[in-house]
Amino acid sequence: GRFGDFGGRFVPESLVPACGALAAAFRAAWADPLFRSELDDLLAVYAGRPTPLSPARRLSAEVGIELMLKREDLAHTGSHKINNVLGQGLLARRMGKRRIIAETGAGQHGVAAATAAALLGLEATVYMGERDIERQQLNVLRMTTLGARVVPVTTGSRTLKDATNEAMRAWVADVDEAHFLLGSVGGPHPYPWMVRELQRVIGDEARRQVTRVPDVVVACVGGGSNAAGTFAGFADTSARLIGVEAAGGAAMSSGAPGVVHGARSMVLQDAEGQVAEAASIAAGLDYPGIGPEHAHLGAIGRAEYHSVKDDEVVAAVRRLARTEGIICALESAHAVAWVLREAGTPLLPTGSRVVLTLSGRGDKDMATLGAVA
Amino acid sequence: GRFGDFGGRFVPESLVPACGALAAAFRAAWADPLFRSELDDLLAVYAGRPTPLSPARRLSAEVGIELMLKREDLAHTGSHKINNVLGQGLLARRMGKRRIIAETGAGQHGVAAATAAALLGLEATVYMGERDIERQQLNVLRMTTLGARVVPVTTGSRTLKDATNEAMRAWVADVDEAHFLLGSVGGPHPYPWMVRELQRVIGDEARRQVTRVPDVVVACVGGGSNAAGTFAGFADTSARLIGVEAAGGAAMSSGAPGVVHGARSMVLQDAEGQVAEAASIAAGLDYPGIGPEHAHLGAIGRAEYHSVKDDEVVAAVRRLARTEGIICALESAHAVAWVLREAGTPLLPTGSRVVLTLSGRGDKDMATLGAVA
Amino acid sequence: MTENWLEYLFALQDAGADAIEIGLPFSDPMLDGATVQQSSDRALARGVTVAGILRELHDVRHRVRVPLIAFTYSNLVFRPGPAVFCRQLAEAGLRGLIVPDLPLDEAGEVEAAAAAAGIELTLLVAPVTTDDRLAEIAARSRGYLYAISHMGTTGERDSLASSAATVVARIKRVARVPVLVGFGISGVEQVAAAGRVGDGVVVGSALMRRVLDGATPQQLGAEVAALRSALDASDEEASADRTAYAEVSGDRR
Amino acid sequence: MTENWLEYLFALQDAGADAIEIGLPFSDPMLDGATVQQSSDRALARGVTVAGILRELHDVRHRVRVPLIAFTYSNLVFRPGPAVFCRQLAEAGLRGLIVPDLPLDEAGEVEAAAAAAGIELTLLVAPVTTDDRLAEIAARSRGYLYAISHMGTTGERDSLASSAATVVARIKRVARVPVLVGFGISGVEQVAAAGRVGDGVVVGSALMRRVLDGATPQQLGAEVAALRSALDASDEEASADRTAYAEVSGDRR
Repeated sequence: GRFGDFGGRFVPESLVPACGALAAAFRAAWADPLFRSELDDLLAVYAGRPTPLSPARRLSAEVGIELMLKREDLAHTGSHKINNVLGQGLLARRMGKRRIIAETGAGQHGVAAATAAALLGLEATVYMGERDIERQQLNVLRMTTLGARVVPVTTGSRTLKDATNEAMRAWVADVDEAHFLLGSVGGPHPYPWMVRELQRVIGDEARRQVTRVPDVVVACVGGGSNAAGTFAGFADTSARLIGVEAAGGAAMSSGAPGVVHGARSMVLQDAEGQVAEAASIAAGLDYPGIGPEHAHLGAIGRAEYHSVKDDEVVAAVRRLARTEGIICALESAHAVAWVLREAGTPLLPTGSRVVLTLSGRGDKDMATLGAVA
Repeated sequence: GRFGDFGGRFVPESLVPACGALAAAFRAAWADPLFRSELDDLLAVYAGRPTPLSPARRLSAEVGIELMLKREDLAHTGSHKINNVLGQGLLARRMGKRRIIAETGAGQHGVAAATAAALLGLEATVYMGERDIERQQLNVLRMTTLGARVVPVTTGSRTLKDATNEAMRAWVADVDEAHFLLGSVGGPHPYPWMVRELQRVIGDEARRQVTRVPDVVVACVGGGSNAAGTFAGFADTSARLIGVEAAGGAAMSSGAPGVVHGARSMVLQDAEGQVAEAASIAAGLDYPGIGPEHAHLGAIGRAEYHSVKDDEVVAAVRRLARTEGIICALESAHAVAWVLREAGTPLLPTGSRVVLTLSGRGDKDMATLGAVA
Repeated sequence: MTENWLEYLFALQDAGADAIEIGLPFSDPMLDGATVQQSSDRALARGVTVAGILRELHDVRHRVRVPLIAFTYSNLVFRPGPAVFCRQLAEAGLRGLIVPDLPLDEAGEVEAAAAAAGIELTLLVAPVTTDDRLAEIAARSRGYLYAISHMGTTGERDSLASSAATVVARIKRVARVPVLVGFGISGVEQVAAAGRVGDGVVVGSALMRRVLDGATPQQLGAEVAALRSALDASDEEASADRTAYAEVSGDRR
Repeated sequence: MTENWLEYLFALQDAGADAIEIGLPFSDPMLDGATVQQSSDRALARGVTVAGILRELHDVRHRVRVPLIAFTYSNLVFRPGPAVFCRQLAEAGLRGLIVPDLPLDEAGEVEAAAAAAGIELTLLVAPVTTDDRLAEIAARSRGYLYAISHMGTTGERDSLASSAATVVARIKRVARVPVLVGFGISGVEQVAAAGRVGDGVVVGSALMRRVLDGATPQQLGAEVAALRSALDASDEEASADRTAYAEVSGDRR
């Protein structure tokens, strides 16, 4: 739960015992071969793991690097979020919880959480900002079809940040029966650690799938769970680790240390500490914070964090679609956009071998993309 | 190309040489280990094969059978259609074609064809009925994002049947440069044979994934490519093979032998031979014909064909979503609906072991489903 | 337009058409362009049936002085069965049958049925047809040989495809029956050009579009007379007799 | 409402509040219910700042006769740094500080800074707090101990949670400072009930909603006076002194 100066457990006293119990339960489960094998089995026969590592042959030739795509877009529900929810779902059941509470931005985590709940026979309540509900109608319909209750959040910026506040409030009120199924590597301990461990399957698989260690490993970062999981597989290698943020939600480049949603990390905020509203075309990156481990990796220089703008992201989705036949999520396209912008520069020299995690597929973004056509 | 009394090559003289060349090219490619390994590689590292065979534990317990789901919904682009298009795409490139022409109903084949074209550097033109364009906006946006040209078809019923006519007309006009990338197991020889061979990976994988031969193998049938591919893996076993049609497009139950789109098969038609318009909530099954091999399997009694109604299908999507966390396509839900209706009856006795192919995912159908809420 | 399609037929006959093609409307005219598709859709939507067309032709058969040739798709032949279908054609006074989606390889049963009913089954040749196939088609086609002038569907085009001359020349080397040139021919210039290479010219969509646009039987007759003149003029330049072959919208009005 | 929040403060003071909580608005008030969220959103949207609130309090500090306690979230403390922040509070005349998302385990740095600046850092106890933690919280909390009456956010409820009595009883066994009962208490009956178990009652959202609904300082003062009476009445039934502790919307007007 502590990553250098970052992390911690800044929660109301009402949640302290629950966080402690969760940490203990996860530690025990993670060390339990039966739990691990049940999770591994679900990841394989239900979620479709391992996901492929696809060589992007045409795009590589065009930009002069060797680009390999870790295909989380092929995982069940369409993103890496399924890895985390299956783990936490099994854990919730093991802890005797009756229901789960989740927050969601783009809706990918909400869909994944609703999916895990349906699979495991748990009730699901998903908090989602009113603004995100408007721009991610498809995912709202998916969640309700899966039997989840989607609660619109009308406070603040009406996006992920506020949905997270509301989910934590809901957890306080039902801490015995409910598991708070947090979707990213933020929040109080044990979440940043637990979610990273549940997502490290991305990086561990990719590490096994490459023939030799890549020069660069790149992933998009909002809260940063797909990046954290990817980086975990390459942390002990010579690969450079690159996180790509939305220019309008770049907690690493434009933020300052702060405490939001239970952890100390980098946060977009004003001089007094009021949290700023992020602004990104990708609802999943429209978040002013970042997971504390990323803040730490950035502080110690193990990972670099860059940002790209909305128009670069839209162009990246289209270019990847037309060269590789893969429509990735706007979130994932941030990593692609960085590669397209930097290929051939000192940041990403010609000939570099790059593993890039495509965190999710872009079906959910077609309306957004259509509107900027 | 001949399946008993069915199949053949009822095409204009202008297309006869092209069909012949295609048959020869596919025969040669299919026997060429290099072609096979290139295709197998794409299926694995690009399309995400093998797809899992997921035990549907909660639904099985509820209905008293042992249900296993072959998860084509997890394949790249969201349906089994990718298997066929990658094979035909490689073949088109091998034959020196510059572009592909495709027809599409629900848009799944169109998206898959556009995907293969992008991946392989071919141009793509997709014909789609105006009515289907209206109800499958998401897939239209996906196709254009992939760089394909989508041509609305305004004749006849403005659905798949008419899109197929139009695609064949377009092929006649550009038979040297274009490959007609047909999406199902219909059309003139070699299509029904070629597409079944390209789809048999579904059944072959499932056969390897089951511990013993199931009692029943069930799949939805429009043109019937996912069913044909699934059945191919179990044809030489004792498993009963069940195809499930839409009640409003039940060529097997309600049709008569006829010649449409280049093959003799079962066709919904009037007494003089005018082809009827199908009517199904699932655009991909909204087709008055069926692949000739199915007509043959039905005629000789090797496979059984049943039909389900739209309301059973909608209920099946929802029930599967709430018990297993899988939102399947309306097409695939026909197979689920049949299982739900018949489980415990003499058609599907309690305790039966059932392999059911989920041909695709339901994201594309959320708007349709929302409208019947 | 609905009730008087037979008037168009007689107007064509009076204007000098040497043979008239009777299109029997099909729901899925795979080889036809937009004009025929629309016309077929409308006719079927109005309740036009094959049986009705044949009955009306039967009723006027004593006034018909030129060969009538049915043009339709395989399914309408196979649904009643080739034998029944060909007998129905013969009873209605038709002379021939053209089925564009019935290539040589699938034609056996219909050929036999046609022969038995006294119907000439005319086969089609495309620019891409190989010499071997051409020889067999020429041997088996009855009444005429139909040269598909270009790779594409029916429907008007700006000029006669260059492929037309080539394919017709190849056909004529082996043909034992007159060679008609069709697919997308319109206007006096194209008719004349087609007439110079073939033994006859099929003008289908161009005339049908005039009917769809509201031409009266008299106006259509005048058009065909003009085409007939153009064809006769081309005849003077060339060596063989020419046939004006017009398609009428029994099906496609 | 914007300009006169200090009038509410003095109205509360005049109505008999024993201490007044000054909410410093935060963009993400994780533990607050809808009333405080709305109020915070509006205040921030209007440009209210912590610096502004503290400056205004500083200007009137000679008129304040009751303890003022700041209530806000960790980020507002850590952003300037706990030492700077606590000094600013002290300079504005505040006596205490409550940070609901700063549990014992994370409180060390703020505790030290508060002590150094002469600010009492009051810690919170929840119904789920274990005995071990409770002992440590009781040992380290300054000024008061804040008993969270129920598991949930701030905001009015229909009745006092049954958990309130239990948690307060547990706290009082180890408390060395007065125990305030808060979270969701409103109306004379609940205040009286809470007063019977604790040493004081925090009434926050209920008063704030009255302000949001348009109550004048005088009207609010009358409400608090009524609550004060109820509390005093409950006092007569019980044994200990009671404290009426009202929250004012410096932040949340």
